Amino acid sequence: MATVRVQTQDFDVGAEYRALTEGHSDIGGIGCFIGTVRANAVGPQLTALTLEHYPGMTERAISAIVTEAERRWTLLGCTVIHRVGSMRPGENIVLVLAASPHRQAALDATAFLIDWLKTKAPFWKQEAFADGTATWVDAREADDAAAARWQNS
Amino acid sequence: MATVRVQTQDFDVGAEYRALTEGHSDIGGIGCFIGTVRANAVGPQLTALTLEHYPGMTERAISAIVTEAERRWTLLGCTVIHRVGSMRPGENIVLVLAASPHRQAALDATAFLIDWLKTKAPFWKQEAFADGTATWVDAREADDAAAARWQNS
Amino acid sequence: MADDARAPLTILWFAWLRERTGTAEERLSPPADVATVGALVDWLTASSPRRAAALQTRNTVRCAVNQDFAGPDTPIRPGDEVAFFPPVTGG
Amino acid sequence: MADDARAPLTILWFAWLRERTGTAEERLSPPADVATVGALVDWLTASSPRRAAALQTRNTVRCAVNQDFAGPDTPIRPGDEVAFFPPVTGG
Repeated sequence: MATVRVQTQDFDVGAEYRALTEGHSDIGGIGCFIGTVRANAVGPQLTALTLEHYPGMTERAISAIVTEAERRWTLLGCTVIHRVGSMRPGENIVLVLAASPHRQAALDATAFLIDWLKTKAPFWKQEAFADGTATWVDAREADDAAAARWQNS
Repeated sequence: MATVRVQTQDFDVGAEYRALTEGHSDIGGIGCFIGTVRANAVGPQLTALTLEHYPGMTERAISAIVTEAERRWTLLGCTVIHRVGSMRPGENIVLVLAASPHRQAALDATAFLIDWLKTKAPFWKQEAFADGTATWVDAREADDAAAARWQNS
Repeated sequence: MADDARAPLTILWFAWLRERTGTAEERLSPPADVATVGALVDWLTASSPRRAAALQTRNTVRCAVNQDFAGPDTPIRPGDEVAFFPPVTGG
Repeated sequence: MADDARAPLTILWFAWLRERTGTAEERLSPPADVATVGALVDWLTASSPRRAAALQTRNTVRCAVNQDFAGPDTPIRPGDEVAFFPPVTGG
């Protein structure tokens, strides 16, 4: 029911939406989130974002997050696609889609999936800049707080 | 910056996503919600959902809701498309897209836009069933509660 | 909306209110003392059984004056567009 | 994972830990009394300056044993796959 993919190539939001929903008349709402590479406003220009991951564990961790979402909400399908490798500013990084009979479940499951993906799946971002430097992105406390919202529900 | 349309024809999620995001490297996340016609599980089969609206006021009300979302969150663009006329089960009804530098703003703005659209824009749904009957859909208290969440923020 | 003191109101009916009145739009000129939405509802209710049927469950009837949501105390002026409809159910 | 008591551990290093160790993957056989993640971190730290550099800020180092997130008390058995990495930053 769920589609989980880790891939280097870009994804097609419209095609994934169709694949999830086509032929399903029991869906009432579909929530979606797309994360993209954001250019930086200050300092040397961001030229590339590289996503490293832990093959094997990544798919396992995402599947566990999806299973948890399916336990919490009535989902008629969901899609998680996370790119790895090198991406330029403006490119897509991650896609989450969650289909449910009900709007609130679709929206909540979408937020849950991206919040947990950010804090519980083994991906690491490295930024490369126009001045030749490269730095590993630090984990953000705000992301931990967003993920923790879902702990007690 | 915002795209607001009320139309009888279907929309293309992928095309709207591209139109919103193409050429923008300042976006970090895009939230999206699509509402669809859900078939009923009990009783005579739902054959069509007809959306009536108040031309003129509809566009005005949606634009006011979008303006309020832009006041509350840093949005780099948003899209609201609401269909009117007759639709069959499984068809798209409404599309909301919200692009922001930050994931949480994109997700919150998306939820806000659909919650307020459901309670503050002049649309009315009528369901037609296989037995020839037709009924106007009643407003749901849960929708009012969802919209009220945003009143104090 | 209009300055002409004798301009009629445009009354719009939507969804099941439209079905009860049998018309989507009509032009009416209530007496000058009908100066609020509440007074207009009273006057419409007294004016015909069909309009009375549309407006009878007042708690569930919503109103807009010149395309803005309105309450019983919202003023009505000649030439205004006044719409009556059920609670909205879009999205 | 493996039953063979002498099977080496597979140690994986990711992101800046990998840069510090200079290797992404190695096979190591610590003494039998290295039976938890915490003991393994101590042993690795003592085993080479590069591994010590990777593991020195213990609060920010995360671990997985056989591809499940693990803590200092998680048991380690011969043949296990043990990965060390920074807090995750995907999504």
